[in-house]
Amino acid sequence: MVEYPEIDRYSSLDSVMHRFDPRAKLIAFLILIFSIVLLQDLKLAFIGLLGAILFLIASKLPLRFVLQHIKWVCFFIVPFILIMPFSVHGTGIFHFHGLTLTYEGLEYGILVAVRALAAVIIVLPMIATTRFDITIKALGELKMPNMLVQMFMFTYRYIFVFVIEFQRTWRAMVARGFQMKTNLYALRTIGKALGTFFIRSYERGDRVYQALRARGYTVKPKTLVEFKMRASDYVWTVVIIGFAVSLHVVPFVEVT
Amino acid sequence: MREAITVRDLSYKYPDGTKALEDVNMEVHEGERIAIVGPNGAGKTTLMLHLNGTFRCMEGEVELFGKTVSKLKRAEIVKEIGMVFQDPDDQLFMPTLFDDIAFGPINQGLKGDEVRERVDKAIMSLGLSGYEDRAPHRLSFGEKKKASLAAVMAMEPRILVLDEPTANLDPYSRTELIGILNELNDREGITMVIATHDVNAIPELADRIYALNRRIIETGTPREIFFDGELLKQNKLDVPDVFKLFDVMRCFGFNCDKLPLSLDEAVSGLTRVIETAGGHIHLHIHEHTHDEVKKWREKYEHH
Amino acid sequence: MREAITVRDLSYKYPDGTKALEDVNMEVHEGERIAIVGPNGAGKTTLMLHLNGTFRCMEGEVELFGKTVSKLKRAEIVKEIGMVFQDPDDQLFMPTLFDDIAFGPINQGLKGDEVRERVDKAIMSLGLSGYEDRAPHRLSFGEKKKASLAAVMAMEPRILVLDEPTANLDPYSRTELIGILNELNDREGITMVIATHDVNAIPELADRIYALNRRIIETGTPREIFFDGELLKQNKLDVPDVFKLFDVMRCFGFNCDKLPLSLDEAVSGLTRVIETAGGHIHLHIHEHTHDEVKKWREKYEHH
Amino acid sequence: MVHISDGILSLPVLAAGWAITIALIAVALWWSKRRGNVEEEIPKLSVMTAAFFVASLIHIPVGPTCVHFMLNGLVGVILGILAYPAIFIGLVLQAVLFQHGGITTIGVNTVNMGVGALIAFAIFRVGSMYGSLVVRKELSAWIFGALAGGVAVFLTVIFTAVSLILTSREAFFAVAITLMLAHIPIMIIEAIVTGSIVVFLLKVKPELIGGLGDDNK
Ligand SMILES: Nc1ncnc2c1ncn2[C@@H]1O[C@H](COP(=O)(O)OP(=O)(O)OP(=O)(O)O)[C@@H](O)[C@H]1O
Ligand SMILES: Nc1ncnc2c1ncn2[C@@H]1O[C@H](COP(=O)(O)OP(=O)(O)OP(=O)(O)O)[C@@H](O)[C@H]1O
Ligand SMILES: [Mg+2]
Ligand SMILES: [Mg+2]
Repeated sequence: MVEYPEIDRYSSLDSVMHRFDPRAKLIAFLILIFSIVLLQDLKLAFIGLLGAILFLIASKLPLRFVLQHIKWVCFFIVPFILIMPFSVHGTGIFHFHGLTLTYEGLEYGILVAVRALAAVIIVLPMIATTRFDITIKALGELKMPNMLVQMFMFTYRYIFVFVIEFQRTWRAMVARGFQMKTNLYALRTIGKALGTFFIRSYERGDRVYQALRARGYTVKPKTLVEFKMRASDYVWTVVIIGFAVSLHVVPFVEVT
Repeated sequence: MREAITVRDLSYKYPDGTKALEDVNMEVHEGERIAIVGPNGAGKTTLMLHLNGTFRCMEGEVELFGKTVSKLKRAEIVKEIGMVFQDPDDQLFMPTLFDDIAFGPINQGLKGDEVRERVDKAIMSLGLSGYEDRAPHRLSFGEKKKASLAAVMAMEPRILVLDEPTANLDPYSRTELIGILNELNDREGITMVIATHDVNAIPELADRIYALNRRIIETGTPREIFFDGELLKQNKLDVPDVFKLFDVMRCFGFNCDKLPLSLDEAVSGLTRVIETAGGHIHLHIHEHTHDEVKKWREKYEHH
Repeated sequence: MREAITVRDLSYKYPDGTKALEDVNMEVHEGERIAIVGPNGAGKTTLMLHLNGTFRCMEGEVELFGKTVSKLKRAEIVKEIGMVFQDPDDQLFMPTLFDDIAFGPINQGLKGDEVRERVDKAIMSLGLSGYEDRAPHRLSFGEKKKASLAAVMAMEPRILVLDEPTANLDPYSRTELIGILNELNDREGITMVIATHDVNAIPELADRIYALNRRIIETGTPREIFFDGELLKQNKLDVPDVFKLFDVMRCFGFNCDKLPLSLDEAVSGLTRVIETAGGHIHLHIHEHTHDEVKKWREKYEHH
Repeated sequence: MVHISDGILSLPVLAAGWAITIALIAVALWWSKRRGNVEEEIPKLSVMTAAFFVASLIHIPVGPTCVHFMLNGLVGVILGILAYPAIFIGLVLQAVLFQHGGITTIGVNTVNMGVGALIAFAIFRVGSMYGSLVVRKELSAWIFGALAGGVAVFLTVIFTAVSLILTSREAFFAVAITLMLAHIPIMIIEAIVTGSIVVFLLKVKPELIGGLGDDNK
């Protein structure tokens, strides 16, 4: 019914990406993602995608895991690729019941798809190679406001509690003969079950707050972390950011 | 006697790779009361979720009254087997108790009057009248526990599966619940499968025990299981206090053929032993008493 | 002896009008182990939430080591009193065990190395080494329970308040937990207040009992409370099985000055009685035995 | 579907999304700091955010495909202004944990869903205040709950379409129209579900409705 987030399932493997300092990793790859999504040239986008794949390979994440995590984007991109070639004006390649498939449309569609794919691929070496709680701490080290960091921590933790809780409720409903169909009865039942679920979550929120207070909670303190940049971290940071920048600068230099 | 439940070579692995069950085999006769015992994480809950078809069998199979669960329709399974989960909050999901108890019968396709009849009957037999319009989250824990039982009973299943029914209850509510369950078994012949850590309740609640620790370790009557010191120790199981006490009294020369499992049994056992000995017995410290007590202590000690 | 906790005339009403506490008075000495018993909904959890200042006293007051809680700063309360909640999921709010245990010390303003030292110590004393980087949702229930205790211990409070620490644990983990708590009390002199339904654990866990049912019904040593048949019956309380059993043995002429509360006490009591009687005692059925047994049954029967 | 992924939107749209989102989060947090006790709200808000996150993972079969709940209307009705940071946290986690929606587009996606939530909150607030004068309280709650749920989805879809069209009218117009049509059933489902949840909450735990940390609850 609902699935578990398991993005850091393979964070205990060993690879250059796993050893990369989480703060530098976040910064460098974020810059790369922004750089790639802003590319306008199909050739450069392909080079970006190639780079992304190389970083992914360097992270040694299993293929099955990778495919599972990029399939959603692929679904999302399909309508764009199917519709855009017909809606963009330009040189027609193919006519079909009054619709014209254009070269420009096809090119734009592919550009969008390649950028999207490259970006989502980079997310994997960026996020899946570090335990997610450490990623959140890295965000804190990078000066994200402490309130938000704490909200990420607590939310992340309680997602698991609630997935398990909701799975149990769902099983109890099925065990009493409930079947999910798209009719009014089923929807209203889901509504009521969700209502109960939210009430319980709200009450849990109260109890969590009490428990936090009992341990002297104030919004201020941070978690205990020790990040240390090593020489190799600097090298990787320079390589990735250099690649990101050159995607935009090199073609410009060539032209002039 | 017919088999109500048959489990054959059942294995189960959670998606994250945790092996929860391995080669589980189990047979429950109609009208029997079965306790499943085992340490935290032994797979009790996982096994129960297979019995009512919530988890599809990946390896092995489960049969209810001779029919394979995976081939039955949801509606058919639900008619045979009702499940009461560990945490009552997980299964009271409707705004009022009435709605909640009516939920199952409505899903079974019953009509207004029949539903109402079923609900009334379940409410009566659990002593919940007057609570119909209460919201579940305003009930006490013991009441919630009873409500979740009522909700399942309203579906009139032939098998009842209960996950730790006595946990978190105060002693009074616990005694009451045990009484209700035994009455159901007695009066309506409902088959019961109960997972529990409450060893002191087992003698009153079960005819037979399955000791589970990922695989089935052993099965037998409570007496047989509780007698097997090695088994208990290796599987972190425990024994009712009364049983332990009478066991130690044997070191003092108390001659009991059958160690009692509950207080009632203890009293009648004591009476019988004294009566057969002519109204009068001795307890004494003999030369081996201290050694025997030491052995006894080792037998039940967990550390 | 100093008073660790003093509760004076405490009353509390929930916003929806439920009266949870009325005129509660309580005194806990330093180093004492107190059990709070009472049926579901008696107000145990509510009382505990007043002890550490989570709920402001509306009527009456709570003092910790002579200082009024409502006038203390949060940081000061936290140094005195640590609370372990009923559901470990409510209190493990960080993504890993290490972070969770470190959370309290960090809030106390400790620095890196001190924090790490505290965490290591807590992890060691609860036998959780190797679990530091685990996410709470991958722990078994018993492990979560120990983790939540470790998280509170790392703050080194002088008073420990525990809400149903043994519920849902398997017998082995339960014995282990009881051992850990007693060692803490022994070695570090930590004062303990424990709410529980687990009567069989009370003799091993508490020096004194408070019986609560919205108001304080009675206080006394476990022996005193368990002897008061009327009190038990009116407040739906229960007594350890061992105690009941030795009580019934008196009907058969067993002459025990002090009814035992735990198995250990039972064995040593039995030995002592037999030894003082010259190594040899009688049990017999006399003319009043059956009447006495009947009375005994009524005394403990809940229905 | 409405979480736009990376690689589609243009720089100005992305930048505008981030700017609006950062501003609105700052306003919401500042407002809650001024209004109440942040220390109390952070844990409660986080727990509720996790609950909504999990609820939005539920899929419902519609014809041959599945849809997910969005629930932004409900988030608005329950959390009030704090719905905005809650949705932000939820979307960041969806993007990094499940790759639903992109990284660069988090700003835009938060605007698309969050503004819908805020407007749903306003609709429900005002609506149920006057609505209960005309019809039964429960009916009024159902109508405005459903309206809030439906409108929130509607606005999210419209905003999403607008962000596409602002990027390139020519390229994305057809896609945007398809997107809107595809969401009509989802809008109806959300309206029904939100309506029943709101009625339920009002009956069982009324203090949950109308904005976390709000004084007048
Ligand atoms: N959703 C899950 N994903 C992965 N592992 C799981 C999941 N649920 C349970 N497990 C693991 O499967 C094993 C069996 O769990 P199960 O809940 O069946 O135990 P149990 O006997 O009911 O324990 P308890 O007495 O604590 O209720 C445990 O090791 C547990 O950690
Ligand atoms: N948030 C709340 N709002 C209203 N009433 C409440 C709330 N929490 C508890 N109560 C009521 O206050 C009374 C005391 O509750 P409390 O949780 O203190 O009982 P308890 O002794 O801990 O019970 P248990 O053994 O079941 O844990 C009960 O009648 C309960 O229904
Ligand atoms: Mg279980
Ligand atoms: Mg309690």
